[in-house]
Amino acid sequence: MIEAKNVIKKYGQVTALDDFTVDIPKGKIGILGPNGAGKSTFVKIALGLIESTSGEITVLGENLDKNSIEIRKKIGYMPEHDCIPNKMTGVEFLIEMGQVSGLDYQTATQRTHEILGHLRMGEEKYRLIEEYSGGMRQKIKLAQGLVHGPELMFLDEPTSGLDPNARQEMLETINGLAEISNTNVLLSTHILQDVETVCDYVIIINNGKLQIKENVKELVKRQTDTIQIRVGENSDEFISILKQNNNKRNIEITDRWIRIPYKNEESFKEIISAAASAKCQLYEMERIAMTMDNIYLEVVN
Amino acid sequence: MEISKMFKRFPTLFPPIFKDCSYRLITNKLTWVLVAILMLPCALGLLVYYEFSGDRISEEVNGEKIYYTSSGELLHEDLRVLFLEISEYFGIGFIALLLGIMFSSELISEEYNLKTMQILRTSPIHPIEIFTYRYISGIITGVILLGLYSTIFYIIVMMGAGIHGILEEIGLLALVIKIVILNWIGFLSIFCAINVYFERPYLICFIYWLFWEQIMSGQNYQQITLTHYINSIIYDSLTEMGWSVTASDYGLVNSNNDTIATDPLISTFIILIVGISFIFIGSRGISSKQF
Amino acid sequence: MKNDAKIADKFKDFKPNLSDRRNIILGMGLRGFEKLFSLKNKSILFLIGIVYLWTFAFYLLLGQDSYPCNTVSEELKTCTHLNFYGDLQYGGTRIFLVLIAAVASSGLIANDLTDKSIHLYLSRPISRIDYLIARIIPIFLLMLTITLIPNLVVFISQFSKSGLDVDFLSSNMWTLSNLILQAIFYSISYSIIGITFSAAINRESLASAGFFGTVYGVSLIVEIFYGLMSEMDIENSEYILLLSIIHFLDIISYKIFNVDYFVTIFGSPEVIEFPLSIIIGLYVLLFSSFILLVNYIISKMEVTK
Amino acid sequence: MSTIIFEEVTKNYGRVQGISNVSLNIGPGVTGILGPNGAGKSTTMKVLLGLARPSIGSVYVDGVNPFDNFDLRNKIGFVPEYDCFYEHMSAVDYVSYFLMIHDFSKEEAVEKAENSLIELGLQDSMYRKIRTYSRGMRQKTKVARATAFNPQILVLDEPFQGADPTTRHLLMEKINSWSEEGKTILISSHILHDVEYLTDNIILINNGRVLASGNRHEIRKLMSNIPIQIKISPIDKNQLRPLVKRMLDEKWITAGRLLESEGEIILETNESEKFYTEFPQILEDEKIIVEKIVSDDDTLDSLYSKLVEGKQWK
Repeated sequence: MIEAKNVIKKYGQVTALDDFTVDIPKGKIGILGPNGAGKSTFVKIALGLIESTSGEITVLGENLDKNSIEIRKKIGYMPEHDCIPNKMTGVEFLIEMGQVSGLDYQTATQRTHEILGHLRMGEEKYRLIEEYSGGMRQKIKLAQGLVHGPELMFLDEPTSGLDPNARQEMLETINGLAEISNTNVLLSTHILQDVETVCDYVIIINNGKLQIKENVKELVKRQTDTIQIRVGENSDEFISILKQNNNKRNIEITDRWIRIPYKNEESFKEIISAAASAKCQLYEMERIAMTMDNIYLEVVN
Repeated sequence: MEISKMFKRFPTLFPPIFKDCSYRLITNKLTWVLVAILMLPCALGLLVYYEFSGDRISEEVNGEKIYYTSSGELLHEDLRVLFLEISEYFGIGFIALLLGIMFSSELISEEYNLKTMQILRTSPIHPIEIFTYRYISGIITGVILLGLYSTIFYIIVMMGAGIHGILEEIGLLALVIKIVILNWIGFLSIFCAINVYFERPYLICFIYWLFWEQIMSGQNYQQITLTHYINSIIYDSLTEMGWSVTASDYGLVNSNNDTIATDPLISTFIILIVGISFIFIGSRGISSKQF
Repeated sequence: MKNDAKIADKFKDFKPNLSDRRNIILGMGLRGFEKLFSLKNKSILFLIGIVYLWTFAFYLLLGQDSYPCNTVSEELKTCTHLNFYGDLQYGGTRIFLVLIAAVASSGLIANDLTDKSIHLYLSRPISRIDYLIARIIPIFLLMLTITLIPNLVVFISQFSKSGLDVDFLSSNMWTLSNLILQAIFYSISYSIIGITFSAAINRESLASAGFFGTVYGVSLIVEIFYGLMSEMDIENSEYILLLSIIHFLDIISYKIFNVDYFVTIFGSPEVIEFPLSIIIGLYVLLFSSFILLVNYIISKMEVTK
Repeated sequence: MSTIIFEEVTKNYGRVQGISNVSLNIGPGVTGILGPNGAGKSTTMKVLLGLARPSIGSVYVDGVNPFDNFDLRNKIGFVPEYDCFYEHMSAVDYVSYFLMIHDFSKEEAVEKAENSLIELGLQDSMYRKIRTYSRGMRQKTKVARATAFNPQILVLDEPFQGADPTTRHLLMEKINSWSEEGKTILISSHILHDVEYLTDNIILINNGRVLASGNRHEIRKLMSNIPIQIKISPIDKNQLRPLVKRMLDEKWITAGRLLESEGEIILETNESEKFYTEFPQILEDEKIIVEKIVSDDDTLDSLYSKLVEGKQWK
C-alpha cells in the first residue's frame, strides 16, 4: 500500500525521518511512537503535504514525487486537532468537502447522506456543527475524509478527547471502514488499546526509524510468566498456604492483586487447592498476557 | 490575607509578574501595529524638517541659534502648537487610548482566555494582588512606551527650532508626560475593571470612552468624567506657561459659559482615587467570578 | 414474486468520478461568492445597497452632461467614472468600497485558519495556489459587482442621454474598455489586500478592522501630512502619497485613463505626476510580496500542525 | 492524610446543570472519577478546588470550605484539562512563577521547579519556550506545576490526554508513588484502561448525579440483579464437557456455554460469592486444573457501560 525507501526528512537541523524504509501492507495498520518520533511527518509526506528531503515514496502504486496532488484523490485524511468550521451544518460541510474533492453536487449529496447513515448520524446532521458533541465532531471529521471514496484513509488520533462510549463507537466505526468502499486504514494513536482492538498490523517508529512491523494478533497472544490472582476473604490464610508451597519463589502482594511467577501447570493446581483449603473466594486467576503497553515500552525504551 | 503580608510578598511576587506582563504587552502584534502608527507622525515630522529647514531664518543670541519663521515670529512657538495638537491625537489621545484598551485586555481578559486565571485562583494569591500587579505592570509599560514616544516626537518636531527651541519648551514635554501618566493611572484601572466584568471588553471599553468620556465631557455635568480632570490640568498648566488658551478650548465651560475647571491638585487627587477604587472594584470582580 | 426477495448489501462500492482541478477551483470560488451574497451576510448586502443607491442618486438623478473626461478640469463632475472611486464629498464611494472589501474578505482565509479547516482543504487534490485563487474569486467577483456594474450603468445612462447615438459609442470605445480595465484593477488589488489581511491576522473581526484601519486610516494621516507639506511648499512632497495604498491605487487607475492624478480628500484638486516606471514597479513589488506572504503563512501552517 | 467531603452539593450555572445532590467522601489514595463528557466531572473538581461556589450544600476539604480559604490553596495541586500556559515562558520559568506565589523565594522556587521537572523527565527541554512543546511535554509541565510545592491533595483532570505511551507510563508511575506517600489524588480520565491500572476506587458521574462510588468490585457485587458471566478454561481440553455438566448440577449456576474452538466455558450465576467460594473446592474434588478464571463482567469497561446505561435499576 505504501512503500517508503530510505526517506529522509530534515527540518533545518532537526532530522524527523532518518533513512526510513517500510513496506506497509493493505488492511488496518496502526502507527505508534513517541511524540516527535516522525509519525506525523511520515503521514504528511505520504499525503504529499510536505516534501521529503530525499528518498522515494510510493503510495497505492503511484510515485509521490510525480503526482502528489493527483494522489490525494485516492486518500482521505482525518487530522488530529479540531478542524471543522462551526458555522455550517454537518451536511453542508460534507457536501462542500465532497465538491472540493471533485464530486459534482448531486453525487456529493448522495454520498454524504450515505456515509452519515453508516456512521449512525440521525437528524442532528442538519444542525450546526457548533452544537455537536465531541463524538459527533469526530464523526464529521471522519466522514469528510471518506466522502470522496478514498482507497486509503489516514486517521490521526481519532479517539482523543472522546468519552468511553463515544470512543467505543468510533473504534467500531473504524473497524467497519474496511468494508465501506474497501478502505485501507492507517491509524496513528497514543492509546495502545485502540491499536489492539482495531488493527491487523502495527508499526512502531522511534527517532525517525522503523522499530518493528508485526501482526497484532500474534503479538498479543504472547504470554508472560506471571499469574495474577485476586481473592476475597481469608486472603491471609490463602497467602500463607501459597507461601509454604512456593517458599523459594517471590510472590508480589498488593491490596489489589497477588502475582505469582508461572512455572508450569502445577502452579495453577497449587493456587486452586490453596483457595479451596483457605475457603476464600477466587475471583480471578490468569496468566498475564502481553499487552501493547509492554511491547511498546520494550521497543521504545 | 492581611495587607502587611501582601507588602512583604511584593518584592518576590512583583518582578516575575512584571516581567511576564511587560513581555506579553511588548510582543503583542497589535502593540506593534499601534507603535507603527505612532511612528508615522515621527517619520513624517522628520521629512517635514528636512524639507523646510532651509527656509527658516536664524539669529545668534548669546551663542545660541534662535530660529524665526519667514514672517518673523519665533519658530518654536509655532512648532509647540503642532506638537501639542498631534500629541492630543496620538500620545495622549485616541491612539494612546486604543493602546490602553488593548493592554487591559491583554492583562486581564487574556488570563481568562488562556485559562491561567483558573490556576491563579487555585494558588494562594489574593485577587487584589492579581489585579494590582497587572495594573502596575501595564502602567509602567504604557508610560515608558508613550513617554519615550512623546520625547522622540518632541525632539523631532522641535528640531526645527534648534537646541534653543527644544530647551525653551521642555516644560511642554513634561506636561505631556505628566498627562500620559495620569491618563494611564485613571483609564487603565477602569479598562481593567471592565475586562473583569464583561465578555467583550474591547467594545465596552470603546463605548464607555466614546459615550461617557467624549460626549459627557464638555457638558454641564462633566465633573463625572475623567477627561474633565485631565483637561483641567492641561488647561491650568498651559495658562501658567503663558499660552493664550481659553477654558472653552478644552470644553471646560458649562452652558452659561462659566469656566468650571477644577484645581489641578484636586484633579490629580481625584484621578488617583478613581484609579485606586477601580482596583478594588476589579479585584472584587475577580474574587467573585466563578468558573 | 418468490424469487425476488432480496437483502441489500450493507455497503455499496463507491467508484467516484472526480473532476479536475480547474473545475474544483471555479466551483469553490462561485460557491464562496454565492455565500457572500446570502442573506446571512446582512452587513455586506446593506453596504452593497448603499453603494448602488449612492451611485444612482448621485449620477443618474442629479445627472450631468459632459462625458467622458479627457483632461482634469476645474469641474470635477466631468470625470464621472473616476469620481466614482473618489472621496464622499466629491461624490465617490471610496469609503464604502474599502469597507466592503474589508468586511467581505476578512473571513475568507481567517475563518479557515481559526477553525483550522484549511488543513482539510489542503489535503484535497488541489495545491496551495489553487486554494488561494479559489478564495480570491468570491471577493473579486463581489468587488466587480460594486465597481463595474454601477459604472456601466452610468455609461449606459450617458449613452441614452445622447439619444442612443452610435457616434457616442464609437467615440467612447476606449472609455468603455478603460472602465472595465479599471474596475478589474481595483477589484483584484483590493481582493489581494483583503486576502493578505485575512491570512496575516487570523481572526475575522480583527482582520476586517485591521484592513479598514490600515488602508483608510493611513490614507487620512498621509493626506493630513500632504496638506501640511504642500502648505509649506515643500518639493516632492507628493511622494508621501505613495505611502497610502488608496492613493497609490488611484494613481494607477488614473494612469489607465491617461489622466493626471489629483488629490481629492481635503482640499481642492491638485495635479500630480509620477513616472510610470516607478509606479508599475512598485505595484508589482507590493502585490507579489503580498501573495508570497500569504503563501508563506499557509505553508508554515502545513508544517507545524 | 486529607479528606474531601461533599454534602449534598448542587451546582448550577444559570439554568445549566453542573452537578446535582452530590455526596462524596474521598480519602487518601487514588480515586478515579469517570463519566461521559458533560456529566459533571469538571464541575465536581472545580467545586472542590474552590473555583466555583456550590449553589446548595457544602464542601469540606480538610474540614474547611475551599471557596475563599487561602491556606488550603497551599495544599491542593490542580492539573486542568485544558492548556493553561504563558506560552512565552520556559517550563522552569512557568513552574517557578507559580512557586513564588506559594511563598518560596526566587532561588528556592527555581531549584524546586528544576527538580520536579527533571523528575518528570523534562531535563532536556525545560529551558525552552513552552510554545515549542509537544502535548506530552505540556502535560508534564502542568503536572510539575501542580506538584512542585508538594501538595497533599492532587486533582488531575484528564492528565493523560494527548500524552504518548511513554509519558503516560511515567505519569502513572509517579501517581502511584504519590499515592503511596499518602496523598489524596482525584483523577479523571476517559481511558478506562488507565484508571483500571491505577486504582479500584472510582466515582461514576452521569447527568450531574453520582451513580456509584467506591471499590469497583464491591459496586459490581451490589448490582446483584445482573447475573455474572465467568470464563473458565481448563488446561486439558477434554475436560471441557465434564466440567460444564458438573457445574450445571449446582442450582446457583443459571446457564453454561461451551466454546470448544477457544477452549473455554462461560458460566452464568446470580450468586457470585457462592460461586467463587465453592468453585476451587469443586475443581479440587473433580481433579480438574484450570488455567484461567476471568469475568469479563468485572472489568471497568463493562461496569462503566452498565452503570451509564442504567442497567443497575432494571
